[in-house]
Amino acid sequence: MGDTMLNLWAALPEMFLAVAALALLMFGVFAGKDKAFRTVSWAAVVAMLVTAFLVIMGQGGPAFFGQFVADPFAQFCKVLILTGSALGIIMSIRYAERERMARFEFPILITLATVGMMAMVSATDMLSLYLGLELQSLALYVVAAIRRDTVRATESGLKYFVLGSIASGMLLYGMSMVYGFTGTTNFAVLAGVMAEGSLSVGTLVGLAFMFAGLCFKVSAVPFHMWTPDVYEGAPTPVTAFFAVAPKIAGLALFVRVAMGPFAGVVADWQQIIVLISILSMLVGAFAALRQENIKRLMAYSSIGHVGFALVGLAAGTQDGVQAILVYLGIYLVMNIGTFAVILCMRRNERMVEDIVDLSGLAKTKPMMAAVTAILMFSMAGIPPLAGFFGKFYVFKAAVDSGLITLAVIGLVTSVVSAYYYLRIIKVMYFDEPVEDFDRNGTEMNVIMAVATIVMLAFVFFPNPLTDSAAVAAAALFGN
Amino acid sequence: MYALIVFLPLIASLIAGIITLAGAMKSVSHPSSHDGHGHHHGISPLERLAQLITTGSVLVAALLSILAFVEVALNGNPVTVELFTWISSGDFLVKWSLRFDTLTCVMLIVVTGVSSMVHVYSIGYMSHDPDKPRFMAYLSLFTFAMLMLVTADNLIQLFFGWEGVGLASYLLIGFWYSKPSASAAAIKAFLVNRVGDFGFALGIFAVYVLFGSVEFDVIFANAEEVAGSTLMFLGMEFSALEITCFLLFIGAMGKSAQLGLHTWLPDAMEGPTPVSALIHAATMVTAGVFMVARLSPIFEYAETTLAIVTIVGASTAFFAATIGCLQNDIKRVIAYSTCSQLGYMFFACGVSAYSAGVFHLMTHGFFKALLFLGAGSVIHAMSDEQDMRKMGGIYKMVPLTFAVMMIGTLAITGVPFFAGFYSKDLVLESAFAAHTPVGTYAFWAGILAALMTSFYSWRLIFMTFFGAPRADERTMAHVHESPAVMTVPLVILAIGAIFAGWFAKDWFGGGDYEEMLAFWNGALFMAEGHQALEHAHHVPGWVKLAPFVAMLTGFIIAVVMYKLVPSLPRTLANSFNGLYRFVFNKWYFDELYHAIFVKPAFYLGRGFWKSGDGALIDGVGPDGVAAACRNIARRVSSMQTGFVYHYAFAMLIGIAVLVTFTIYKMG
Amino acid sequence: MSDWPILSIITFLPLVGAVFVLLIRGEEANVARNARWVALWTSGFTFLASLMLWVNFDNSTADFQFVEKAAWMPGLNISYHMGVDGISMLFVILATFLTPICILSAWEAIEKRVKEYMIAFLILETMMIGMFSALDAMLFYIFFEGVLIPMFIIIGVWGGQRRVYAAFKLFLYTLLGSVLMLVALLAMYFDAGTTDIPSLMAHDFGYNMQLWLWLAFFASFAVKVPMWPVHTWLPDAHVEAPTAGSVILAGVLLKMGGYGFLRFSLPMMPLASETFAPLIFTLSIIAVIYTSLVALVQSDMKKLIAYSSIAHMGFVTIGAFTFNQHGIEGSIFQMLSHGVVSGALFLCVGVVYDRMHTREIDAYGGLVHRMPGYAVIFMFFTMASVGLPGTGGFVGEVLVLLGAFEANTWVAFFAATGLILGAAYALYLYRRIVFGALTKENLKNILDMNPREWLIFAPLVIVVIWMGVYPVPFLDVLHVSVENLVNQVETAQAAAAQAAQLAAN
Amino acid sequence: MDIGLAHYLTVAAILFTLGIFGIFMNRKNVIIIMMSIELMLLAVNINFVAFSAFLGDLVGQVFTIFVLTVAAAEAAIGLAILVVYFRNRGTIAVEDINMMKG
Amino acid sequence: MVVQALAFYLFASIAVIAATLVVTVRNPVHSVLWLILTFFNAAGLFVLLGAEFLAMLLVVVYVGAVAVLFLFVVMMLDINFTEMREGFLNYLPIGILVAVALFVELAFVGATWALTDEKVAALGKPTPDGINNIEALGNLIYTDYVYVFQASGLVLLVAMIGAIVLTLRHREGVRRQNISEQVRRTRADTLEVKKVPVGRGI
Repeated sequence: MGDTMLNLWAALPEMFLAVAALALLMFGVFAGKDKAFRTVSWAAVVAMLVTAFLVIMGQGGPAFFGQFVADPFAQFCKVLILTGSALGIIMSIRYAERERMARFEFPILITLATVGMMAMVSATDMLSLYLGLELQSLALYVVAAIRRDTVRATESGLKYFVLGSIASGMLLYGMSMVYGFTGTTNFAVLAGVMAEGSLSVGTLVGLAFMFAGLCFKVSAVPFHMWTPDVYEGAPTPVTAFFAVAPKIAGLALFVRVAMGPFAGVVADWQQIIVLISILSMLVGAFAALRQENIKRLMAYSSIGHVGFALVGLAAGTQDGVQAILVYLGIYLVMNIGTFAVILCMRRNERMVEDIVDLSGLAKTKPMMAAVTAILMFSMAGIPPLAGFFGKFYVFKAAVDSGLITLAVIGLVTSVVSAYYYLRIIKVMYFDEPVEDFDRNGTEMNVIMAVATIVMLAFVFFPNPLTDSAAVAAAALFGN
Repeated sequence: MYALIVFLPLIASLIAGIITLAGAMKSVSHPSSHDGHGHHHGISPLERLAQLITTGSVLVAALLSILAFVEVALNGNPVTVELFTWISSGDFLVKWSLRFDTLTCVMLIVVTGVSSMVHVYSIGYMSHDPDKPRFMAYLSLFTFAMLMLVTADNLIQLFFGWEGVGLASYLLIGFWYSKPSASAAAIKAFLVNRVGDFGFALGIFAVYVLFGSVEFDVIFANAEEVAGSTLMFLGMEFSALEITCFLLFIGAMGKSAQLGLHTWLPDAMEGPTPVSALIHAATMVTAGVFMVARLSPIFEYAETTLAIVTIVGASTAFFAATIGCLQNDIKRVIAYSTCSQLGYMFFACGVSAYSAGVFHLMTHGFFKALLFLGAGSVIHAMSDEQDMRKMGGIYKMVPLTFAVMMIGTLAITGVPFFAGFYSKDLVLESAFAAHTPVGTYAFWAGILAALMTSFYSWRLIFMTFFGAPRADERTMAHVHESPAVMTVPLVILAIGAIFAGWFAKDWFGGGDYEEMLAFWNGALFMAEGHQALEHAHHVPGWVKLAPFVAMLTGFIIAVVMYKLVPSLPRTLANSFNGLYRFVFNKWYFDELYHAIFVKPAFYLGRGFWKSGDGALIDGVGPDGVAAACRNIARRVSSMQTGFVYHYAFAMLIGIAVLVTFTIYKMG
Repeated sequence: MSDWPILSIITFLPLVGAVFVLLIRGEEANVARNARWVALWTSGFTFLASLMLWVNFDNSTADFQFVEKAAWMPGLNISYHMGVDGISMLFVILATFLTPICILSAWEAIEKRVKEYMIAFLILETMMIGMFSALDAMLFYIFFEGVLIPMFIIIGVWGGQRRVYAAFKLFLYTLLGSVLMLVALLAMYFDAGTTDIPSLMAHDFGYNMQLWLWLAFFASFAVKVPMWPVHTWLPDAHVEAPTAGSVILAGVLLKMGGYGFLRFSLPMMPLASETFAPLIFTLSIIAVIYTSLVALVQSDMKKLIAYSSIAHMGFVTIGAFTFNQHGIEGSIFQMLSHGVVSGALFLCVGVVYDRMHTREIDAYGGLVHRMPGYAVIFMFFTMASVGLPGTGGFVGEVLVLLGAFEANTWVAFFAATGLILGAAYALYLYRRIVFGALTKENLKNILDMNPREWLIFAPLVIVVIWMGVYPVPFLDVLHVSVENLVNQVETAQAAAAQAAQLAAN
Repeated sequence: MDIGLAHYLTVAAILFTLGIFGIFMNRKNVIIIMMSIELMLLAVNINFVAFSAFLGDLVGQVFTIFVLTVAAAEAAIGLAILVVYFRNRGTIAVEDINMMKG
Repeated sequence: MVVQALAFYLFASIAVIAATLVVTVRNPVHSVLWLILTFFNAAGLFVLLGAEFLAMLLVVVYVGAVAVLFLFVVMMLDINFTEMREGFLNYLPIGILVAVALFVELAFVGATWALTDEKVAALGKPTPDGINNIEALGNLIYTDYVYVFQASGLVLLVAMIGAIVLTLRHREGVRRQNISEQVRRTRADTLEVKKVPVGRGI
């Protein structure tokens, strides 16, 4: 089965971005190497925006003989991914120049990783899924270690690579099992097989392996161990990028796999997701309590957020998918805003990363402190800020599916995690100021402002995001 | 007119209050404008104004009260003045309304009469005090609250007055706020009263539950109907009216300082003497008696409770008298005497001789106010000395005071034809005539109390006015008669103490029974078969004689001990040391309460706070959870070792668990 | 006029004010001054506007009034639905009434970061008003929890020594309760398909479900009220909060729990409420006695008043669960009067705290010599707190106790001990602070209240007396709504009893 | 006896397990871990090829081709990262790679 | 059949033994060499399964490229063979437990074919008749899987960029020949003639 059409138009955005990456690579090589960094970066941003435009305008539909689909679900996720990537690049420009990281390959690698992510969320075959995933992963391994002169960056790259490879191995092993026990790699066909109801142990074990691999990509417990180290070691803008785009792509892929071919057997894998979700939320909440490094804290925070998002997946319903998408949208903005703040933590021309470095920010930089506070309250999920609605959606989906215990555990962990978000606010507002930070870059201020406005305004205008998420979720369920 | 009686004092009080505040704030902000001493003697126009307004308004109220008495009691035209709705919630409707019936008017006379006298007296008595307007404001406030109490048309409004007088009492006892003992006494008074109010409030609720209303008219009209029903209270089934009346009586006990809840009254003597006269002798403390009388229509159906009232009243009469015999503080003697007299009133009510109780209330109001004010005059003369052991031999220096004190003593001891004679005899005869065991008990307790009353009253006179002066030279040199502003009220009250009994005895049952009923015009109710008052006239002769004999005996003992053989008291005290100490220390009530209520309250409070809130709730709750979270966090963080093989290990264990779980579920 | 979305205006007016304050720039002193004035005017206007609610309120209907409904999240069938009935309307006014007073009380006490302070208060006001007028459970929840944000900041930034601990305790404690409520809300939403409060009230939840829902809501409201044994956040929060924060906390925020019981637990889970009423009674009685005793031994005056608040709120919860009109009306009335009285008491503490910067009771004594005006005001509110007839506290207490007596005499009996204990700690406090000789050197030059402080207390005094002497206007607002509530509960309970009987036969 | 699918799967499982075992029992250096990963991938490939043969479907083999391709790319990047790490740290002993933890 | 079975057991056992040695020998160079042996035998298994092209690919890519790369890196880094450190054995029991458990489970899953399926899990021939393996694969890869093929190109590109970004260094101080510059050199650029007054010095 599977579609027999090539339908190149559907993949236009991906092709465009890939070609753009190649072109920029050429340009970079010939235009004097790293002097072209800034140009290449902005060009990559523009390319991503164009791609996003193409995604939105694109006609979509299946393509490449069942390997690829550009449905509203993919569109939704791609827009988020492209936004995340573009902002990641923008935030890195100034940083890279200051920290002698300004290598033109950097934006190109990000662009290629983005292509990989787009391929992931559009994949409708295990093979295309795998290739997309690896395209992304390989680029990310390199990006993590791109500050090759520092031990931390290279160590994080190494850890990321080693563990990522193991995860790939697991994913592949799972795929091979699923392939072997069902006879196909195509999602649509798989869904048909599942519908027949003859689910073998092999398929399920394969699915468990696949989930393990996917869990690694989204850093869900217990496949999360790389996250804090990589987040801490990687250059900050890279961490910012890691925290949003790949995570969104990974979760989208997770949803695509779980709710695509395996939607028919939700009951068989639901408990696995519930378990992983609970563990993620717990680790995300508790491990972060002791962190002093804000990047590391954000790592645990992201683990917790993944746990919350997985609650929506555990629901195994269309509402659940919609909830995840809403969650991801809000998560994207929240995290970008927060990392913009972290990137502004610069004192005497040096980056500082400890939470105590924020002391008394409310006095030295009141607006920035207010922005951070709003973002942190949002992260903690306090209404009326946007972060609350993400949680609301996923837990609503969970309760609707009868997963009350999960919802209770999740919300209780959110209280625990509220502590460390509050702690940041406490440091900024209640403690005495230390030295002021250096002046912020304009782009950072803009990003922070926009993120804050989104956090505040979501309560008034939730519909653009929720509606499009609804459309996207419906697409995944074929209606 | 009727409303004016009640509200004039309130208005006056507010004005005086504003004057007080203005004056106080001015003196604080301009401390240099006067020195401490100069201030004490001078009186500013504003202060004078406050005195005049308050005194004037209460005097007007007193005159109006007489008019009201004539109209309501003598002409038999009870009036109810409805003001406006106070509380309404479902069927629970409470109105502000003033009820004027005979009982109210009798009380009005007592309250406004004594109050106006005390107001006038205070102008003189407090002339050395810097806080004159404040004092006057409090007095007027008290008068207002007391008037609200006696004119209440429903139980809630009664409670308003009840608490209002409590507040005023609190303020006045603690008037000299710099004295820690005064503040402590004030709080004690308030709190002990609150204990009574606790019962009172529950009683009110029970009334509402039974009658669906707290209006007196509704209650009285339906009392008989409800009499048979039962009420579940604290898991036990009681006769409805018994338990209700019992609860209400607890309130009365608190306010009227009956046995058990009496401890505040002697301490209340920390207040200025006019306060003691007004509140702690003539009016407020009698509120309990008033309440029982007012609620006679329901008490009448509560036999057991009436018996309790009788027993409590009689016991108090006896018990307080014993203590009164040994006190050395002149005011405390009178205070215990008050306590004892209140006991009389209660057991009168307890045997359904409400009229007798109210009669004694009224006469007592006069002679006790007189005694207190006289004592105040003595204290004034003795340069604020209250210990009788440091007095003596001043009767010539303060003849008028001595005279009125003598009149008061004659009245309280029940010397024939003085006010107390009529009322006390009526009370005792009624008790006997009840022909019930409790009535008999009350009678004998009353006789004994009368004996002791006589003893301690004369003891007071002897110690204060006769014998060799025991005060120092300087004090003796200063002994002087009080100014007219103080003595005139004394004289007026003395007239009351002499003639009130004779004048009013027919209304209160001392004469014709039918005439009494006509006078009360239904304000008091006596059930069929409760004919103690009616039978009081037909008691054996020895019963009628007994009080007189007791009085005489008491007098003789007093003469012997304090006039003829001054060493006898000491000898007796030594030979009956245990008993002496027991009684001298007021039967150890204060110590007992301190040990079983006050100390445990603080101990428990501290325990709940430190161990309960601090160690247990916070320790297990928020702080404990927080510590547990930190602990978990430490463990979780320590799992993040930084070693890549540990991370891989975690992943592999994870996948192993997942696979095992999956296979387990499938198989 | 009636076409205006008056509730929205009242709710969001403070927010608009907050935005204005945010926009103030310039020299620090000017900013502070302008911020104060803008905040005062905004909250003043809001108060006046909220009076329109009362003026136009129809006492004869139990329906929600001033209803506004607009699409908000149509996908979820959640709408922006606002409205008030007799139960909630007065709380709105309580909030708008206390806010200007709080702002005024902070006029001089808050010297640093005035702008932020005013913004926090105005946002807080919006949240409070919104919470009381929300007719959609979701909207309610947003406002309910949103309150935490400004409160956290207020305590943490302008609080006392242990402000961090207190702020965290407040935040996390109440958040923990709230999230359980969120689960319950979601479960109700799942069951009823809507979050519309009137619809939820009409919806029949199964008995077992009611039990769970009730417990979840209880977790939230009990913490907010606060009930024993989840009360320990309150003394800490009160002690550390700045004066105005304590006022709002005691005055309005505690009422959110009581209001929640009346708005959610009773009408939506009547059977569970009946089942759990003994639990509520027990905890409330423990609260009344236990916290009163604890209050007795406090050495910190704010803490003492904080504990007294817990005891008073014990009356509120008792009243709410008597299921009769007296109890419930008493409960609401008690909340209103406690809101004013305890707020005023905290202001009283604030007056001396502003001068001496200590809350230790032992540091005071004999203030009456230097501060006669203060002594009068403090005495007045002490007596109101004690529940002296003629003050607002009395009416509420009497109605609650009456309702309790009708429901269960044990409850009334033990609750009434609060009358004694309440008087004990209140008078004891007053005695130690105001009475006695003036011996402390540093108190000898303390100044009496200034005109601004008089201005703060004047309306409070008036309201307390008004509520005590002529509470009819307040009670009239309640009657029909409370009657309706009682009927709802009774009907449900009767129906369940009947069903049980049928099943038994 | 016939050599069936199960035999190949078992071989693959053994190799996979050995790969796993090698990863966390190894303290010597990271390269061994990478080789272990290669073993895991090899196991996957054997799986795919065996299934492909069993199913009579070439997709498994196609998959294997790409796995091989990616594995090669992965090895290149992995070794590159390893080299830069070694340059910075002077060691690739597994025990030494723990700058960041907690 | 017997030959096939023997071949299978030969290849399989050698592969397994070699793989065991890969992870157990101390010397990394030896490890790489054992890895190569594993690959060779796996290629043998591939042949048995009828995947000739893949077998060749495995040898070429893995043995020829990957393993050599490993060897190269191992030698380049000149890692001194440290003794196994303390604590190694702490994890051995649980490690073995996890590994064995996992293996049992995987084997169980594989065995479900042999045990439960009625169809004999016999191996067929994936390559359609008439064309050889490589041709059949080519037909698939360049048509149905063109998307994946392109993507794999990008993956390799990323790998290339990555490797270059990470390892390529322009070392300071290394002199490189620049011919055009050398050619363009004139005398005037390099020589300056100064007049030096007598006896003064420069």
